[in-house]
Amino acid sequence: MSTTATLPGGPGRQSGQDILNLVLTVGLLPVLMAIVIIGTSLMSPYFLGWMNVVNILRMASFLAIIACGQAMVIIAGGFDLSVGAVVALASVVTAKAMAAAASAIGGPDILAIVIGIAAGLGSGLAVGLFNGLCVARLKVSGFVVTLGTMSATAGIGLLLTNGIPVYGMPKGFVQAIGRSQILGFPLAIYIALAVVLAMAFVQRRTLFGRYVYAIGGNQEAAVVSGVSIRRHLVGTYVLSGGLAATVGILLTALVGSGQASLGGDAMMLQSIAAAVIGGVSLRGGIGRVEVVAVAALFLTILGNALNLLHIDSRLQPIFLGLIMVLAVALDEFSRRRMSRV
Amino acid sequence: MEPAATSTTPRNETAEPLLVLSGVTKRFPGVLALDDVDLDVKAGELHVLFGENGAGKSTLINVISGTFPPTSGSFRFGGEEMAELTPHKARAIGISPVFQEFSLVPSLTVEENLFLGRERSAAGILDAGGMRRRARELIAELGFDLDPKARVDKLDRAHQQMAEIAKALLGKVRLLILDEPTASLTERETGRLFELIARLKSQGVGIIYVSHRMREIRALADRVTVLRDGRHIKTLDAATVTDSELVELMTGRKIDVLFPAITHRPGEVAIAVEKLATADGQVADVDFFARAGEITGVAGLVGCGKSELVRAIYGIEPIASGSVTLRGETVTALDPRSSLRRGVAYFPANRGVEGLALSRPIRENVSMAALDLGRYQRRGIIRRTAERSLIGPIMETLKLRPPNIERAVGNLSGGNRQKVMLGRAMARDLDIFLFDEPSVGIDVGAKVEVYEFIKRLVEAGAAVVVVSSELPEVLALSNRLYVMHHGRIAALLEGEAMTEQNVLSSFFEEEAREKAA
Amino acid sequence: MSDADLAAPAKPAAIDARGSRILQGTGWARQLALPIALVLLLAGFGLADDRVLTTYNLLNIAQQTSYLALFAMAQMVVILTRGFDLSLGPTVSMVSVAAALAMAGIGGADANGIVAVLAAIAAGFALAAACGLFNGVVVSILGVSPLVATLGSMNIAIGVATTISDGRPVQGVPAAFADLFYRGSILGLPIAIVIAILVGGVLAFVLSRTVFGRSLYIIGTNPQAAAVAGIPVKRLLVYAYVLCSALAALGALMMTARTGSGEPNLGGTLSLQSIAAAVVGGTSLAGGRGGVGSAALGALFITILSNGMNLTRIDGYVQMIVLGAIVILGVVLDRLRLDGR
Amino acid sequence: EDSASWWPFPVYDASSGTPTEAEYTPLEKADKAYNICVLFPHMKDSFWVAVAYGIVTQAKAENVNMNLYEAGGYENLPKQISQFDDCMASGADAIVVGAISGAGLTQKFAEAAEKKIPVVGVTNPLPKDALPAANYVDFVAMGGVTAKGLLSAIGDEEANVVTFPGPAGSGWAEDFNKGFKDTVEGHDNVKILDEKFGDSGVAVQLKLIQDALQTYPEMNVIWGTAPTAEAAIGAVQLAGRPDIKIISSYENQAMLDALNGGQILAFATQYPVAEGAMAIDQAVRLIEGKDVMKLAQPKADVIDETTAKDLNMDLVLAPADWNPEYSVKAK
Ligand SMILES: Nc1ncnc2c1ncn2[C@@H]1O[C@H](COP(=O)(O)OP(=O)(O)OP(=O)(O)O)[C@@H](O)[C@H]1O
Ligand SMILES: Nc1ncnc2c1ncn2[C@@H]1O[C@H](COP(=O)(O)OP(=O)(O)OP(=O)(O)O)[C@@H](O)[C@H]1O
Ligand SMILES: [Mg+2]
Ligand SMILES: [Mg+2]
Repeated sequence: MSTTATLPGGPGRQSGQDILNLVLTVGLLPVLMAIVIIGTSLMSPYFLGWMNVVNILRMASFLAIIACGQAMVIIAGGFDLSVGAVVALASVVTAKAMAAAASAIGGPDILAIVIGIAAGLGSGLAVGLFNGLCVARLKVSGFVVTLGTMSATAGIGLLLTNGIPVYGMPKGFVQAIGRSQILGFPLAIYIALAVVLAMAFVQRRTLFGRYVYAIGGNQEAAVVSGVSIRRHLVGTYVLSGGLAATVGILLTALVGSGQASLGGDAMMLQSIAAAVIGGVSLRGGIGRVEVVAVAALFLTILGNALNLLHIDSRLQPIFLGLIMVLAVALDEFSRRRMSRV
Repeated sequence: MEPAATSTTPRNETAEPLLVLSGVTKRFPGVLALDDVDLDVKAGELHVLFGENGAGKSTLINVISGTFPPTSGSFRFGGEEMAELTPHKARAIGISPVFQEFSLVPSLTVEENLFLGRERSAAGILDAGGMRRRARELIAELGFDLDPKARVDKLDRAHQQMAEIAKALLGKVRLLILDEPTASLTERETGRLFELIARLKSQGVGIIYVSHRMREIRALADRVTVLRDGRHIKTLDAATVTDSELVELMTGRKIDVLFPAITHRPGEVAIAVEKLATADGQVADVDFFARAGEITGVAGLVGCGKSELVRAIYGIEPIASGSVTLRGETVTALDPRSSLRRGVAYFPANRGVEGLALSRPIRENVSMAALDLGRYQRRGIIRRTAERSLIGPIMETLKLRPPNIERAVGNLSGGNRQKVMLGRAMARDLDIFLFDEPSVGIDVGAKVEVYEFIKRLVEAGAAVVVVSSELPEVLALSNRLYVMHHGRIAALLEGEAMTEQNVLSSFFEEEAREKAA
Repeated sequence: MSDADLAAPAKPAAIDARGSRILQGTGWARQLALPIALVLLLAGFGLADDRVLTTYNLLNIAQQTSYLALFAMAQMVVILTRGFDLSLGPTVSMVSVAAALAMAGIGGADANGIVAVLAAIAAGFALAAACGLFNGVVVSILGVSPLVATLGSMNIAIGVATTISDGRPVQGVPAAFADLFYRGSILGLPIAIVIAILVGGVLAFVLSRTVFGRSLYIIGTNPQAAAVAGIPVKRLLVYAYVLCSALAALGALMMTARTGSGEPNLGGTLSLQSIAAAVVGGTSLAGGRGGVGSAALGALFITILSNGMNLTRIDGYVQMIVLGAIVILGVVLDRLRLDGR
Repeated sequence: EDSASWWPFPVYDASSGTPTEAEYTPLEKADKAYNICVLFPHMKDSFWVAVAYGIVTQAKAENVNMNLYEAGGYENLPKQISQFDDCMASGADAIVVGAISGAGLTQKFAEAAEKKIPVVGVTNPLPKDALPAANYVDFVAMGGVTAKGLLSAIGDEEANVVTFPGPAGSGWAEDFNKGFKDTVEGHDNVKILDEKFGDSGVAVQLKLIQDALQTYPEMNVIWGTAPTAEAAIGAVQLAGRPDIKIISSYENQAMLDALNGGQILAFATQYPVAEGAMAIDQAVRLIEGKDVMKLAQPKADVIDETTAKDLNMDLVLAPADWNPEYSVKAK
């Protein structure tokens, strides 16, 4: 197989081929990201400052965690529009439960903290379970189900708080989870790393990961091969709900109060964007979480760079939109070139 | 075969047959796909299911392999009553189906597909190494030219078929079910498969085999069961039954000759291809021509680029270099739309993927490629009455069954789907026809009708190109036959020289020449 | 033929066959289920509050529905081709602002009526066409998934809308404009309803009776087959996105007349709402299934639901929960009915 | 829940165009149990809960029926318009509206006028003479008040400000920002480094602030919405920059707590509870054809540590244990 017929052979072709092959394996994303990083650091001295790097990584962590869950759902052929609302619900539930526990039991903070986190995670898992059961049992499209739960979950979050921030969490929670650092990096980054590594392992090495690919790739084939569809579909939504709730808890610790305004549509759209830019196919069956995490980082860096480059905040969405489309179009283009070679 | 050997020692003759179906009925909304079918398969026997498209063969197989339960009736396997069978359970007890619609996940690799649903794992964690070794072993054992690490969607249909067969043979097998396994295999792989079948039979594996190819049935079958309209018509001993008897039972009418006698009257050169190379490298340096009034055949092994050749002529395969001349006019920038305007039609091998919009009515599928004509529309507005009165008769001449052009194509059997494709060619005035595997997956009756259709086209002066993996078919139909090998023309056979022997030897000569070079 | 198309797994024939059988066999049931649900819903609200079923309120519902129905129809056109348009909402904002600016530019409230109206229409449709063209080209020619493409243009449109308006409502809409697009009435029917019915009628004709419409269904059902059959898939996809944006622009003009000013936030949540309306009405996100009726019914359903809840005085947050639950219930019922046969 | 102690409430009477000092005292009771429909942009923060508290309390005091609808956010103008229609359809005697966009509702106002349904504007500014009665503080003036607070707090010190006005395109964010900028103009020691528009959720604001901390190391004043200030408290602490002063352009519970904890310099208030209460009274007066103050403007104040003690908290925030009620039934 070669393109000798099309291209005159000669020196340079081989290296071109090598670059092309490299791009095929790592994708275009890192290349684009390098361009953005180098460009921005030349124009802004603060961009590569320690604090800024930490900031970027922290923000990217939140997005990456949610996008991992979203990616698993999309790979299985679904869609989770409710993640933004789950972030908000988990934040509110965590704060309320923790505050209530703290004032009820007094005693050591740790107990209240554990109760709060468990409640927050539980709320996310519950929404995920509901999504999953609707999709798997009733065979309704994930898009519509999660559109419904998105509205309902946001409603519950607001109903619980009337939109008023929830205070009264033990100081220890904010200090330990939100503000603590290990080797100079905030906890969120480690959690995100752990999540991405764990999910990468799940995708490659576990039955669950394998079945998620199979279900998204060809559900009929999975059925006749004896894969239990329901259980694994439910699993992806529960996972996505749980990860979104994790982010809700981390954000709550960071801002120091439970807020029904955390998350929202923006978070949901961004998580889907990260997944898709990270090469997850909306038709299911294809995608790797580690690339999705890189895409999350890319999106975060992009936003940060626009701010640091003093781009008018009203013009920023225009740049963001153009670059996003460009990134995916280039990727698509190179992939097509590739399949010719 | 290691697994088979451990599972079955030939059972003693008096024991109950391996599989016994009694009174199995399956009803789909609006369709009675199986109607009170009785059937038995003995260990070590190859039992052919024979019947027209839509007779219920695949449905029967699906019931046996646990895909869905029968509406009523029961079946026993290995002496046990099978109730609430799931695909998983079926495989676990040794029922291994090879489906017509492949059960492969396109985005996974061959190896991952082989083990799908039966992964080796501990505590949910996969034993990747073990599975890889076993996959390699199995593929080597089967003698397939298959890369276990290749992604299934990157394989052609033939290799997908091999993966599907390998998947069925992975576990312990007591009953192997093959639904048209050779529909997209060429001679060589088919030969391998037959050797394998013989081996399995000798180990006492029962085999259910579905095929529309008489030659295979002759070569393999111990017994043949004929199904018609979901009913069991008769079970016969293969040794004593004749082809025409079988065909008559199947169709309810007599069919004497499969291939019609075609009078070729070669006229002007309709397609001339010079030094053609496709962008994907599948076709390189091909010179080729086809004349009006004759059938030009293209034969070749799997992946030799014969499909790509006609696809490039039609304009759906990017061309890297070379030229295509249609009726003396050299055309640049080929695309389906302009090809149709120049009178060129293409019939894809994979009708489901490239041919038909399954949920749309037959009428729309037939007129689909002709909507730019004034007959069907005026200023972009479709003339519905005209459309109906034009399409109706076309499908009538093609003997569409049932003759209702408002039904969705997805409801049709394979043969009738192919008729819809043929109808598309009659919906506009065309005179160059490119057929890619025109008879794949359709029953004998429908095949005869397709051949008759091709005959009519040629005798009316059209230029027809037939690309096929089924050697008897291209040999019988063609006036001239190109043999392709690795993207190049290996031989051009005409007249007396067009024999199976010559085709095969030109493959091997080419192979030898390449080895030497 | 793009590689992405080829890689897409073909739907197993059995599923498609079944889907189509349902379409055929239960055509009338599909048509009637939602209307019956609508009547029941309306009757229920009518029992709860006697103002629901007054002529005044019914007209009110009809008028509110007309806007959402227009947007749902716009969305449906691209959903038919397996796409969707997340930029629809921001396009509405952008058109609203641009039209108002155009009118303000030529004299504001005192401008000559006809000139002002023409200016608004020209500015609005020009921008919308540009946006649709962008979406269409990026989706069909560059091969970017509709989600990312329109997520990108969504950001761009938001940026444009806030930048050209300076973030403030643009005032000075002449009375002639408001008369034409909002205040007028024909045969006692408010103009919005008349426009929606007219557009719906024309669109229904286009979809069912023209080569363009027929081709959209075929492309949505099997894009590869469409290409092989010589249908100019890429060109028609571009047209579909332009048509979607143009319909959105018409809705935007009507809404601008309704608000009496150009509003940079007018489209806010319309993207998701219009998708929800189309899908709840029975348009399939898998492409090739749906029509004007489904979009209009979906819009009517959502409007009646929120009107009824407002008139029966259901709390805002509870409304969100109920809306979510009903959306899910709607598709579940749809599903059960399909399975029940 | 007794509103008696709130009155008389000092306001500017701007009915004639030029604000003059005045006092607002509501009616004792309405003649009849009217139906009043209330529309809010949203109820997602304690600010609007405070307005709702004023509305509910006064509706009970004057014994009228009240139903409150919220549109779910500033991006939902079409929804608010539909709710306005629904209010008219449900036979309301008067409508009180916290407008998502004053300009965007002018058509509706005209329709209500045609139908003789009185409409009262509350809290959010409206085009001049759009309605027969309204009460709100000019947001430009509110922005100005906070700027004055800052100026007096810093004296001659240098102030390098980044403003975080809120969502672009909301109108109010732009107005707040304008008021602030106009007032500090001409003071050489105050420099505005940048304006960062963005959704007024804590998470979004946090990200903007963190980016700004990197972009502008010289920044020592953060001025923005209440969620901005909330996010800033943590961000500033994380960045180790306790010298940065934080000012909020409006009030909520968190701002009060933060002020008491010394974490922010100041916040502005427009007495939202009083606004809600006045709106109900204005509506009743319009229905009954009584004398009404056409435009009442509460005296916006900037609250810092020193003034916090004297503040009548009843008029700024709803009691912590108060749960919003969406409807009031007359007895
Ligand atoms: N899942 C299904 N739902 C509804 N009807 C079905 C389904 N599967 C098959 N049928 C119908 O049942 C009948 C028998 O189909 P089946 O696939 O068993 O035929 P077949 O003998 O395998 O034909 P072929 O030779 O074309 O493969 C046909 O009329 C078909 O349309
Ligand atoms: N040994 C192989 N392993 C994997 N893929 C192969 C192999 N040989 C060919 N292919 C793939 O097969 C495709 C071409 O096969 P295709 O079936 O279209 O050719 P063909 O000449 O029409 O053969 P046929 O019509 O007999 O199936 C190419 O995509 C090529 O990459
Ligand atoms: Mg079959
Ligand atoms: Mg082929």
